[in-house]
Amino acid sequence: MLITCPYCGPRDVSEYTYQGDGNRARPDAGSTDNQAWNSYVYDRLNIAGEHHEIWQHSGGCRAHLAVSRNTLTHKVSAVAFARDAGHRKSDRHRKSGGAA
Amino acid sequence: MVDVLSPLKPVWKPGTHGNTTSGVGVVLTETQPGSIVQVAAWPGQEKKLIAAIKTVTRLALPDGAGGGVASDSKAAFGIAPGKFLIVDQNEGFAAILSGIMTADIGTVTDLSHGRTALRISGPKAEWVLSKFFAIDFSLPAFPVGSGISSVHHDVFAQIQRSGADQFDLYIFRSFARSFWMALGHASEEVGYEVS
Amino acid sequence: MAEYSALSLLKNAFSGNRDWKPAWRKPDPKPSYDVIIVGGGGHGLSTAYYLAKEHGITNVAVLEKGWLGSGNVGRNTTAVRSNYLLPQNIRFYEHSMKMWENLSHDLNYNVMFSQRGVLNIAHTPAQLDDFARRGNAMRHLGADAHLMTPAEMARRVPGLDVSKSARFPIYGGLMQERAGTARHDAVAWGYARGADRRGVDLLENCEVQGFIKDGDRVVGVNTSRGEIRAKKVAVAVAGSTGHVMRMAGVERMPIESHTLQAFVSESLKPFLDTVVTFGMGHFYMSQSDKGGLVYGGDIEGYNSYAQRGNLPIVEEVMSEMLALFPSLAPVRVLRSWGGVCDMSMDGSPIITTGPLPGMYLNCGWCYGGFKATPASGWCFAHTIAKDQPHHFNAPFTLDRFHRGAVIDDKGQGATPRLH
Amino acid sequence: MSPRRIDTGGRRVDRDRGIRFTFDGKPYSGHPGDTLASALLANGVTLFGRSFKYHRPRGVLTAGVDEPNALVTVLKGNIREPNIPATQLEIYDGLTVVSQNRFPSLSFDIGAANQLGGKLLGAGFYYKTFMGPVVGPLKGTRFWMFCEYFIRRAAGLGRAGYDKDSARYERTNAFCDVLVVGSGPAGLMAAKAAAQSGKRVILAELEPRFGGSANWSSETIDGMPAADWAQATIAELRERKNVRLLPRTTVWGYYDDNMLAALERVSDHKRDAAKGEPRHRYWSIRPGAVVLATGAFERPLVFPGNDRPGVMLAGAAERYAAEFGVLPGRKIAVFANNDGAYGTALALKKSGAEIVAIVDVRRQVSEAAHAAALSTGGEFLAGHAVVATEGGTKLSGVKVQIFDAATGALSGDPRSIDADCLIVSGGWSPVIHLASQAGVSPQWDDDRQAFLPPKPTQNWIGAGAFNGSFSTAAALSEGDAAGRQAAGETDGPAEELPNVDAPALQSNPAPVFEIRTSGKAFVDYQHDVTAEDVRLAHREGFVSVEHLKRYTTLGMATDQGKTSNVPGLAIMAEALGKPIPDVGTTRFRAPFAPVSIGSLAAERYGDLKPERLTPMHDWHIEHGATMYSAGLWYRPMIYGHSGETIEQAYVREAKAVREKAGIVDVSTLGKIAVQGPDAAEFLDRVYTNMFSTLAVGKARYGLMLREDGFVMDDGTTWRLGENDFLMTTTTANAGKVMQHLEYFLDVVWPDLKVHLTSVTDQWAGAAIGGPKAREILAACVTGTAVDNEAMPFMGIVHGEIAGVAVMICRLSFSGEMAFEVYCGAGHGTHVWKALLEAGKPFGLVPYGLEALGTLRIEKGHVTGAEIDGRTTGRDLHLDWMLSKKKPFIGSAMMDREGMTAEDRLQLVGIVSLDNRPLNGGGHIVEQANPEDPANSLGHITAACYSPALGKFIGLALVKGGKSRHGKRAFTSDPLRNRFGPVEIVSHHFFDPEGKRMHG
Repeated sequence: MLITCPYCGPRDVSEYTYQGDGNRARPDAGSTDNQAWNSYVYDRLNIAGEHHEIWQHSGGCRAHLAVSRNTLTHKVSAVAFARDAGHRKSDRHRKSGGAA
Repeated sequence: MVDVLSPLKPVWKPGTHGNTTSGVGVVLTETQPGSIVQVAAWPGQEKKLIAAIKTVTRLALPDGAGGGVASDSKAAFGIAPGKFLIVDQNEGFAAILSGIMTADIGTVTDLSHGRTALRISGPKAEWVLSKFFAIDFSLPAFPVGSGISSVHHDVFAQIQRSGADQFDLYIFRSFARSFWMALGHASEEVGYEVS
Repeated sequence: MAEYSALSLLKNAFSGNRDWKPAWRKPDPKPSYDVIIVGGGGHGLSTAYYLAKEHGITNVAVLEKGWLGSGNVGRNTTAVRSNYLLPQNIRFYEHSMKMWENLSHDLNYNVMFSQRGVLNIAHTPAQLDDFARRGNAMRHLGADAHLMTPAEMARRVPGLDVSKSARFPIYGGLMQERAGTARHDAVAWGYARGADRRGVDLLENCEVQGFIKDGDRVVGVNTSRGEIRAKKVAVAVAGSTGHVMRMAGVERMPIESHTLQAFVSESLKPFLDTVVTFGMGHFYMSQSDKGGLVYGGDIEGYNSYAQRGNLPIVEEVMSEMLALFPSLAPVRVLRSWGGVCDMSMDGSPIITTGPLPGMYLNCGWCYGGFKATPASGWCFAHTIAKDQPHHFNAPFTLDRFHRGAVIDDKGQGATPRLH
Repeated sequence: MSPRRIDTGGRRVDRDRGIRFTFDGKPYSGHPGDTLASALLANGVTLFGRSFKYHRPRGVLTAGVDEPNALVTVLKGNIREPNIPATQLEIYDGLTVVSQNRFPSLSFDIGAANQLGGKLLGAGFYYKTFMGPVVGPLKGTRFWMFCEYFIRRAAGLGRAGYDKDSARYERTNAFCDVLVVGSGPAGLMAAKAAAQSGKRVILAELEPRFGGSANWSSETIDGMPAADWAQATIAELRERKNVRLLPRTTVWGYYDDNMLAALERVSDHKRDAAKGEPRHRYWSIRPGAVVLATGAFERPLVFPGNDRPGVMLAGAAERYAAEFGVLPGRKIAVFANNDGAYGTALALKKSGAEIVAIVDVRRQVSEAAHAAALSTGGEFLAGHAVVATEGGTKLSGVKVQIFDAATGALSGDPRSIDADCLIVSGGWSPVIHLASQAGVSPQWDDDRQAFLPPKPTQNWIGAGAFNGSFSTAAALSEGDAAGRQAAGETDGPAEELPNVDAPALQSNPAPVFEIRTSGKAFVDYQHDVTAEDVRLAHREGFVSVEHLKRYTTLGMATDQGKTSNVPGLAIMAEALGKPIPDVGTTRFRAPFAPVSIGSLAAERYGDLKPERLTPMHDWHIEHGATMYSAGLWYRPMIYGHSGETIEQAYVREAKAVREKAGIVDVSTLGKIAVQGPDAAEFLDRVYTNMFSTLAVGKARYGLMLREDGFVMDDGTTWRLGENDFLMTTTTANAGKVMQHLEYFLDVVWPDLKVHLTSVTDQWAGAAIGGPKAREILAACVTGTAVDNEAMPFMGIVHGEIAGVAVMICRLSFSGEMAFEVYCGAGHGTHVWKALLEAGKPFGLVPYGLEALGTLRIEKGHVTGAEIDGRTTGRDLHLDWMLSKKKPFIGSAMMDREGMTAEDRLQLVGIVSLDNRPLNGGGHIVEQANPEDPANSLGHITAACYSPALGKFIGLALVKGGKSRHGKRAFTSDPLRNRFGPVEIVSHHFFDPEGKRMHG
């Protein structure tokens, strides 16, 4: 399998670590919605098909990547830096100080 | 000044080794630069960082992933988004970089003791490195000056091409001896010289 | 249908083997059944068998989208063991082990369960203590386990590198003698034949395409062979659980599908007389009756339904193999394959009523479902028949994750690729 | 003497030189270039091996990688290489080979008695018997295991050795634009076309010689013998810098995203490898495009006695004659369902054989075939079939009968024909294995009676026989087109294609696979699967192709069904009354041909993992440390004095720490630089306790949970500057913690300005502790005071030791007044030695992990044995660290019912009451019952002899936890037969108030 890191270019899967399902939304840090937390930690869509997931280029630039990959064919259709991919949307963990 | 102890000391065997019937395929050495420093910019501050590096090192880093440049005494190359490895023959370069790096640009991390710098050169350098890394080492794919981060199983490596057939590898110090032995082993086939 | 025996073999040999009958019928689906089991793998077939045998429920259909046993029962590395750490797992798998010990008789089908032992190899004193903790846990629940010294291990496993110069020298091992291997396909076929003989309809090439609901209640399935209704619909489709449950309207499950590769070497004369596992990585190996070394390692580590792996794991597995058995370098690997595993969030299975009314669920076997086949079917049949779990499977609920009552034998947390 | 060396042919062998080798101890000679098969045939040998189940005598069927019969074991000293096809084994001087699966000898094998069992041992017989008695000593699994013992010894092929293989195996990565697999006419043209475009090309050929079928074809290309054309083309390619030629290289796997795996047999054909030269090299190749020019395998026909030595595939016979100058027989009969074998017959006649008969299942053959048949001089028997073979372990003749290809009916009287060799052709199966691995199922073609590759799902292009284009002219033009396409060329061919002079023979076969009459007719030679076995599977309902395969073992032998798959399917299809494609075909799996395990393990072979060494490693070794492997690291376990046991050594070391001072290497602790304006905020989120309130120049102990609320790791984090923290982790979890932090920073909180860098290797660390520790520091540290004022508990100072900058933090794991001294790793040994030197007058000793463990058990500090991934902060009595003022990773999940339940295991101390050692991993019970251990309450996580307390103590995780303090229980450790009373106490055994470390 080959994943094209936006920084390092195409690299073999052996350089990457799978960091799991990218479809999960982390509740707000202070949320007491147990159901939301449980679902975030344990429940998975587990798509047979196009799957959004997080990989780390652990054997390269170490950036986390938001990857779209087909779980039936292993074909990767899109890669972006996870930090740009909006996975944080639901997390409103307020900084205690400093700028947002 | 107290000497820095090389992790390779007990296994450092200068001379030629392996199958040298058709010459020496590669030369292996430890370059022991005085400073190996990581500088990292906050997102959006990369250009300022590159400018700051130029001020101190006079190395003009090209824009773009993995871009790098090397002179006799200094080298710099990109290792990750916004991150660069700066190498200088003299000690204490981290302090100099810290002096010019303001908190709004990024951070400086001294790795001078934490990384061991190995050099492999010679006509078979690409061939030997190909045994370790799933990287296309051919010149068009990996031009002189540029750098990459890669891994040989548990051994993480940052590699800069410092010549047409010369590569500098920065390896975690604790793994350096193991990796050095492996490098020698892989070079036996083509004959190698340690110097 | 005739009993199998040495005598029946002889009689049939005289008639040129022309009188053997099909091992199971190939019936057409009926419009409705008391129980439908979705999934004709090992667990589905054994569930059907025990529904009929233990509970007298014979108006049962097993629905298989391909050929019987085409799932992981036909793709695993055949180890049978109960050497777990946590009491919930030990109780369940030890129950399974006891069933294995009489399975060939019970099924009148030789599943070739060979109690050649499973040896876990420890490489540090701390790891050996860890294994002792596990072995002691087993002993306190009636399972067998004992420790072995490197010298004893060298005698039992002649090719094992017990030298001090090994990268990870061997300090000892945990042996479960009653553990071993079985012929995986025979288990599927034995249960299929046993269920069929008790009247269960085994419907091959019958793919479930949707669930029929009455309100919330599941009352049947739409299949490639038509609509089939049932009082109870049980799902045992490990590997495809996410996909099938989605058809029933359950979007998320505490499960990910991952591919596990397995390997077999060319046939060799007897080399390895037990099952061994490596302590400094993830590797296990046994030798089949045919002589092939059957072995495997870790899952690929990313979601996949492809039944196909990649090279990094291949290399990892082979390296670990040679770390234990350096003489096997010139031996050749003959074949590799991949199976899709239901990796649950704590490494333990789910056998439960629900999650919808009229539905029963058996899934989350990670890569250890084969050894559970008898107990899984037995417990699932009990759960379906009585509408409540047996105490052996009572801990294996679906809600245990949310309750924080996980059964995490490896201590890895909700990271299925690490189980 | 049937087979023999002849004067003609033999391009591949060097007749001027001789090679001596032995087979089953008997000396033979051959020539360089010979395979074992060709050399033994040249010596008149026809018996090569024994089959798997019935131990039937077998000869050589093929000349290549598809060989099912002639498998041998190569001996190199004590190293055994079993199951090597004689057809692929190149001989060299001194080669020692033995036959397999026979006892006592190849010509007389007791196992052949299995044939008497014949009908009893049909497919799947073992499922129906061996269950044994239901009662008595052989009940349960005993009887089966008794039988299994003998079955195992009869099964298997070659024997593996037990001695470590000293050969070298290597792995390499390659990148190219075009990978061409196979170097027959199609592959050569493809490589040439791609090379001319200037692209990087790799041409892989599994045989030692490039050229494929051109090497044995009697056709001409561009007016020269095909073999000469091939060698000229190869010579041209060899000159090109952009082409890499890989002979003896089997491309065996096609993985995701155009990743191909290949095995190069670098020095198997040599007596001795050159220095550093591997035996095998595993290539992992990532090409832009692949040209699959892998050719086709010839299929045998299924008829009674088709396995007798002397029966050979037609193409193989032609190869032996042309490439090796070896005629497989003197009087050769031909049996075919297509024209291809006619050309072979002509070639063999030209080489000096007598063609006694050509038997063809077809009543009508093409004119060209008819003419060829006549010119061989042999009897031409169209509309006939071979119905039996005659002879013992060597063919002496064949029986033929009139055959109706449409109905399969035989008529007339069988008639014998004398022959010492029967060559057979049942049509051709394209070698589509790699394409199929790449994720597609093949498609049946009626004309060719074969599976053809469908449209690719990866970037490959097929050419030649792979596509079912069996003529050389088609191979050349398809190869050229494929090569240009793979190289991205859009123009037409640059030059004219070579012209081919070939006989007008058609290789499309008649749809006849089996001659059905009495007698064992083999489909899968190696596994002894007969046509009757396939029909038995049908009768018993094992009709799906996977059931067929699994029930009969068809196609599961070392050749993986290369010659048997299609005939087996055809017989099942006939039984089912369905067309062949409706029966299906099994998915081809890697590897295409067996691959040495050594090659796949290559780069790590003999050294599974790299060694990770601390800066002071060599000092430890020089000073008698016994090293302990901790993950990849090595750490001193004890520094034993001569005559000391491990226990004596650690007790001495631990005592020294409590009484004077000790020093331990802590360089393996994970160290992460956490830098940036949001570093403190980040730490507040990842630790359960507060770090934003930590003053610069101070350190704090921190606890981390996983997202699910269980404890993940602990360690101290030092605030070196406002925006600059140094986090330490446990040795074992360093990598995991780093990834955990990186994940949150990248994925969850990308708005935080924090950089994380692993600095584990930057720092050497030494912990020095004990009543004398401060005095020792005072004696060697310059540039800073080390008194209580300069260095309060958890205070950090910067100074120098022996001219080296150091950073010192006053923190304690041992419970003593203690300090961690950090310096640049390259100065680690220097500082370590200076500390020891300064400590000499104070009785400072180095101590190892055992003493460290003892000291921490005495203090009740937790490590990985307690933080085992299943414990909560409360289980470990670390509730006080769980901040209520802020959310942190795991805070939302840590209070769920299962994690606060009454019956959870909780940390306690235990003291041995019988004054005997306790064992880690022993369990705790209320009443010990050695006969029937039961009712475990928990287990001991760590145990030691405490010199401070003079007792054997331990830490344990026990149900009820604190409520059991002061109560008596038992350790129950049946695995080590250790049972005895213990008292459950607080885990804080020693100095619970911490007076000693606070000074």
